[in-house]
Amino acid sequence: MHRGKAIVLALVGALTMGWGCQAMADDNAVIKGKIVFKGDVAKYKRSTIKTNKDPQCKKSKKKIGTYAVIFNKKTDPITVRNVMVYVKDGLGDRTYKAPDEPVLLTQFGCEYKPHVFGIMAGQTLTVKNGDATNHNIHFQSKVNTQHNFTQPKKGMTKDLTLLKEDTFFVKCDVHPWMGCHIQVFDHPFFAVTGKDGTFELKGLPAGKYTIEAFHEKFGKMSMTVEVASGETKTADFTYAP
Amino acid sequence: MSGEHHKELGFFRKYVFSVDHKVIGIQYGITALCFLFFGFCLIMMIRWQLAYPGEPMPLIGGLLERLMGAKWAEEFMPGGRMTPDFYNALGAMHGTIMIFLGVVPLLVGAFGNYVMPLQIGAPDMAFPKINMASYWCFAAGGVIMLSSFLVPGGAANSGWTSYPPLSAIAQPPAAGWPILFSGQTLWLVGMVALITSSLLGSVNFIVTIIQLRVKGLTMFRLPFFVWAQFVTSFLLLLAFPPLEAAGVLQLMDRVAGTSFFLPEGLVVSGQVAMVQGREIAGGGNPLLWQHLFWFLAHPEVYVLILPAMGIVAEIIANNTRKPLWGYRALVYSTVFLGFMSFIVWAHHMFMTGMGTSISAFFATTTMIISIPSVIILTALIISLYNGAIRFTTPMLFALAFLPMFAIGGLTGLPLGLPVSDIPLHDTYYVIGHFHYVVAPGTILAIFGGIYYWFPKITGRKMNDTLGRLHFVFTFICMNVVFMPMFFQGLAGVSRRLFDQTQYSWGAAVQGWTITSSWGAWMLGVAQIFFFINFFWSIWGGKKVSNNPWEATTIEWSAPSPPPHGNFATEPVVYRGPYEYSVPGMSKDFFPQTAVTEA
Amino acid sequence: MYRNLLRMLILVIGGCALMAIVSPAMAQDATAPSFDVEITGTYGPFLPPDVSTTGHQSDLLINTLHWFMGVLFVGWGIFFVYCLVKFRQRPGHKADPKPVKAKVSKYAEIVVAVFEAALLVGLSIPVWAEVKEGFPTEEENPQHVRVVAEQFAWNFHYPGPDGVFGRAGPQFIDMASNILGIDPDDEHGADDIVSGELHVVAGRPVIADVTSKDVIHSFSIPVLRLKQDVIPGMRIPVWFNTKDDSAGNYEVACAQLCGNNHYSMRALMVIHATQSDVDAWLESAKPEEFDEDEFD
Amino acid sequence: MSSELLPYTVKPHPVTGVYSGKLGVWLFLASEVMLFGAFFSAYILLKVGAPLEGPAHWPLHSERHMSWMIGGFNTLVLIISSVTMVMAWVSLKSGNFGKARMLLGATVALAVLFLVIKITMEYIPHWRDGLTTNTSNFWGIYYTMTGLHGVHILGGIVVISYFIGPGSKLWHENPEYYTNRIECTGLYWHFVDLVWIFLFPTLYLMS
Repeated sequence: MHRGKAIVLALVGALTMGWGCQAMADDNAVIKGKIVFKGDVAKYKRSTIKTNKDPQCKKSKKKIGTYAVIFNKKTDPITVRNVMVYVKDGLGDRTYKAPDEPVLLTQFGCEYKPHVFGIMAGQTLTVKNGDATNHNIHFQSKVNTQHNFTQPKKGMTKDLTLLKEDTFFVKCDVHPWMGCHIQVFDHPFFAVTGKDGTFELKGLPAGKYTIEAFHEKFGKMSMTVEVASGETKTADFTYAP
Repeated sequence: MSGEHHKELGFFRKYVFSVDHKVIGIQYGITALCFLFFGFCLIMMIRWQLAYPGEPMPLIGGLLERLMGAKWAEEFMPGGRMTPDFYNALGAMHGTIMIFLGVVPLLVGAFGNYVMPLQIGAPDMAFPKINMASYWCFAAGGVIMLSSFLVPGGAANSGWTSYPPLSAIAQPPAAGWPILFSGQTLWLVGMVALITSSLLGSVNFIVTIIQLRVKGLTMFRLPFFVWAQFVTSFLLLLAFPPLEAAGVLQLMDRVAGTSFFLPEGLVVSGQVAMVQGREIAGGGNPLLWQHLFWFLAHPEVYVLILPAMGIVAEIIANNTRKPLWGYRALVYSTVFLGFMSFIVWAHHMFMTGMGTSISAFFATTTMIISIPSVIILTALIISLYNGAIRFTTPMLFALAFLPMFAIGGLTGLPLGLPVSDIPLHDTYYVIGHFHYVVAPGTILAIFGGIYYWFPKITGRKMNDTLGRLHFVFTFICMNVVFMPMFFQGLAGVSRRLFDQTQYSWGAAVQGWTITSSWGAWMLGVAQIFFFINFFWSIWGGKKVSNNPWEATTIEWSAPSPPPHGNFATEPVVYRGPYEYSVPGMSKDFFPQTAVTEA
Repeated sequence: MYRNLLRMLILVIGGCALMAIVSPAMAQDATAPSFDVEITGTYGPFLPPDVSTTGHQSDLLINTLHWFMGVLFVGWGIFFVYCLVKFRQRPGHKADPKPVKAKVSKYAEIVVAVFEAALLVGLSIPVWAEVKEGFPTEEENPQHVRVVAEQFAWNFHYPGPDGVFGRAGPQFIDMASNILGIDPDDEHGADDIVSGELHVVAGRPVIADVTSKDVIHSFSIPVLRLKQDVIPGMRIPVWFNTKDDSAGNYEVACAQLCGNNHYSMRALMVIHATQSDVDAWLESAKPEEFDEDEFD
Repeated sequence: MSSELLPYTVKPHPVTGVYSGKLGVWLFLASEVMLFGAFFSAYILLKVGAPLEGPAHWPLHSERHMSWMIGGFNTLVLIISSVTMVMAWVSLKSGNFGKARMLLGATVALAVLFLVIKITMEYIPHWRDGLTTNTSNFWGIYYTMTGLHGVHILGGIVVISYFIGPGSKLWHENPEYYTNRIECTGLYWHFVDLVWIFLFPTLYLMS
């Protein structure tokens, strides 16, 4: 338990944006890897979303595309973006305090930024409207309150806290194409793949973990990884639909 | 009911849990006036958003933040600007409060309870304890409704009509809150309490009118007000249960996961067959609610207007110093109106995909029901002919009722014919139409009734100067509020729009909206005359005799205020209700209870 | 009493005038509708422009009714004011309790009833039958479109060149790429076009099937005098035709409270002068590939 | 409350021929008819409009797992309770309070038996079998209507128990008044039975 508390202290001191933490010397195991795609890339073409329902969308951003499947075609092998990787099991009964920094969810160009993200239970989520139009934010949460509110003006913000572990989709009912994916954790060990398709879970205590990858189209995948103190291990996932 | 107590009742039994119809009537009156004012405050807030969409509300915004706390303000009025959800909640609650907690309890609960037993010479209502239960059910329903403003997500915001599926999917309870604690669910629970209240009340009214009339008071010697209450009670008795059934069904949809009003293949916000985070089977019918709802809500319209006509008839007969013209025609029209009101409900649903034959049927019944309304109005106007009209304060309100109700009734015609209803349905034209019936119509009648019976209730008269000022400003402002709505409606502006300037036809008539809003705020200011007059007159008004208006009906032969049991000796009735200006008499009124000219 | 009446009259008129002067001064510039294009036609406090071939009938009914109401109201009003003045209480004047034999009122009521019946049978019922059930035949070459309402958007589904709508089901719905849930394996659906705008041709009748995904909406186009509640679980066909010279941009509204953003549930209807304009627009509305390198 | 009873509380009105309570109960029952009428109309509308297949379809008679035996037995229980109720009133009319009290007790016992059977032999097993309110609208309206009827039974139990217990004092003060009240309760009780007699074939027998 002592170690757990130490981690908490360290987290409180130095956590930024939920992931990435300056851990103490003996809590610095790292699991990293990439999300590889094997299959027919052409089957999952992105297409442009017609935003002409609301001319204000184009004023912020000229063109937006479908978001469900995004590949990083320049990496080798081809990797997948917007995959949430997180520790599913193995932390025991350690508890972690949520960082003070809020997570920012922006609506810009009638698109959510970021599209997939994690947040810790109790951490503040700031929802911001960056468009000169009316947005509606509809949480399809299962455990947490199903917030459903409107931000009619540019620059409006609203702070929320999500209190329990949950996985859900957020939608804008005014611009039906807008959606983003939120996962609420009670620990800070989660990451989302970006343009290079890699992830890194830092500052883990030594132990045996089940880590899971989640993609909104390709689904869930998990594997077990054991790390010793200070060790860095690689865990690559491959989606082959 | 068997209590043979001679001892003085304690404070609670006398004023709070009283079984005396007069105390209950006053309780109803005060509570309902408070609700009426509260409902009016809600609409004054709405009018700000309508006139100046998206602008922070001056004064009130800050005041509410103080009053309700920063958290509440952050959810409903961030920065003093109301959110669309809050706007919808205000609209829905304005309708509900005004109808179910304001006007009906005033007309039936307050005037009916206080005046009706006196007018039939009864010592009390037939079931005094049930009368008390009726009031407390009403109060409980009101408290439940109001408490919904405090739960997360706010009060019910699916319109006062609560059409499912919207009302079934709206406002899932917040995490950690019991399932009943969401605005719409509380609305339904509150409605069930209110329906129970009106059921108890209406049984009591009918039994009282049938059983407890004094000797000599035949049905055709009843004052028209009593007839109006009688028909109203039947409407309440028979029309409300279907809404109770509908309310229970919707409650099940919200709480128990049924899908009575939820069809198959529902996709809410991209989620298939998921409502409030719960999977549903589907297979229901959204129109079922509308049928059950309007089966109540159309008779409800007559519940709102008949007692008001009763009040106006009383005041007109008294102040023209002559009998009502066509008393029997009035009574028959009222009864016919009551019957017909049960078979016109679907004219609220012309736009739901109705075929020619069904729409023709309901259009026909609607046209038929307009005839008795025309007869009643005509009879009341002709009653003025050959009279000696006294312009007393209550008479001013009663007279104003006539043209206002005429506007309200006439503008119902284009809405009752399906074809002209197409462009006007669900626009401000509808709002203008029924507000002309209920606000400048019924509410003016209510004010008239308060000025008229105030001397009976307190033994004092309300101040005439203040009363006249109140009348003039109320009358002007009402018209400034509601007349522009017809133009907005013709222009095509839908009701319940958070920001009508989004549409070009809405932006074009925004000036009218602003006029209307200013009218509403002025109307609020004009009520100051009434408040001052009302409270000052209770203690400081001019003391008057038992029969200050020189009226004929029985209530004026009782002392003011009437003691427990109402009449010292049981009155006996010798003649009809409006024996004014009988030829050959020295006085121009001949009370129902007088044996000969005193 | 006269003086009192006079004083009151002055107050009434003065008050009204004051309000009328003050309130528009408080007016702000109304926010202009936010479409890229200019909305055609001028709008004001009376009925909006009518671009449909059937709308003049409901306008006729509305206008007739308002004249009728006006006559009745003025008639009542004159009698009312006459009574107030003539029969006011004053020294030497007494009420006469004998009921007047009012033949006029009886005749007036009969006239009202007959007039209402005439409007109902002569105008309302046949026009309703035409507007709601008189669908154009296939010879008249109507344009078919599906209208799918949802919180808070109108989706218009065009069948594409093959003229057949693709099969749709809730299980195929993807809010970003397949908002109506068109079966990707159905060949008829491949050329279908889904858009948030309604594009029609002047003078060509349109048959629209309206449905809803979630709650009750109301498909309302005031310039066409068209309104139809959209009930989930029901497919209701409506039809309309536009005047030959009606080309322009108009608004489609939702007229039934459907949730918090009901007020922003608005769509653009474009009436084109020729069919080729519509075809060109349909071509431009086809889905296109998104090149992430260019836009990310 | 004045020291005297209101007129026609006990004795019938010379013109209408009924005492006030009886008229009140009849009016109340008229309102109840509208309430259950609305539910039956809703039942018919939902049944007619239900999808023909899929999970939400209206279950066929054979799919309902409802035993007409249990329902029929319960019908019998309620009919007998109606009879005991009438007999109680008749005994009061002839001045036999002891017997009436016993018969009222029997009525309550039968009502409780009805609820026990309904809950233990139908609700609980059905719910365990996964036939819940959101299985389909048939089950939804089944639970709603029988539940509402159950609430009415419960109300009857409370009222009759009151007249057996604390309310029976009235018999010694004003026997006619007490008898009237039992008559009114009886009217209500027959109505509740009548509702069940409509519910039973609708839910158990019709396919």
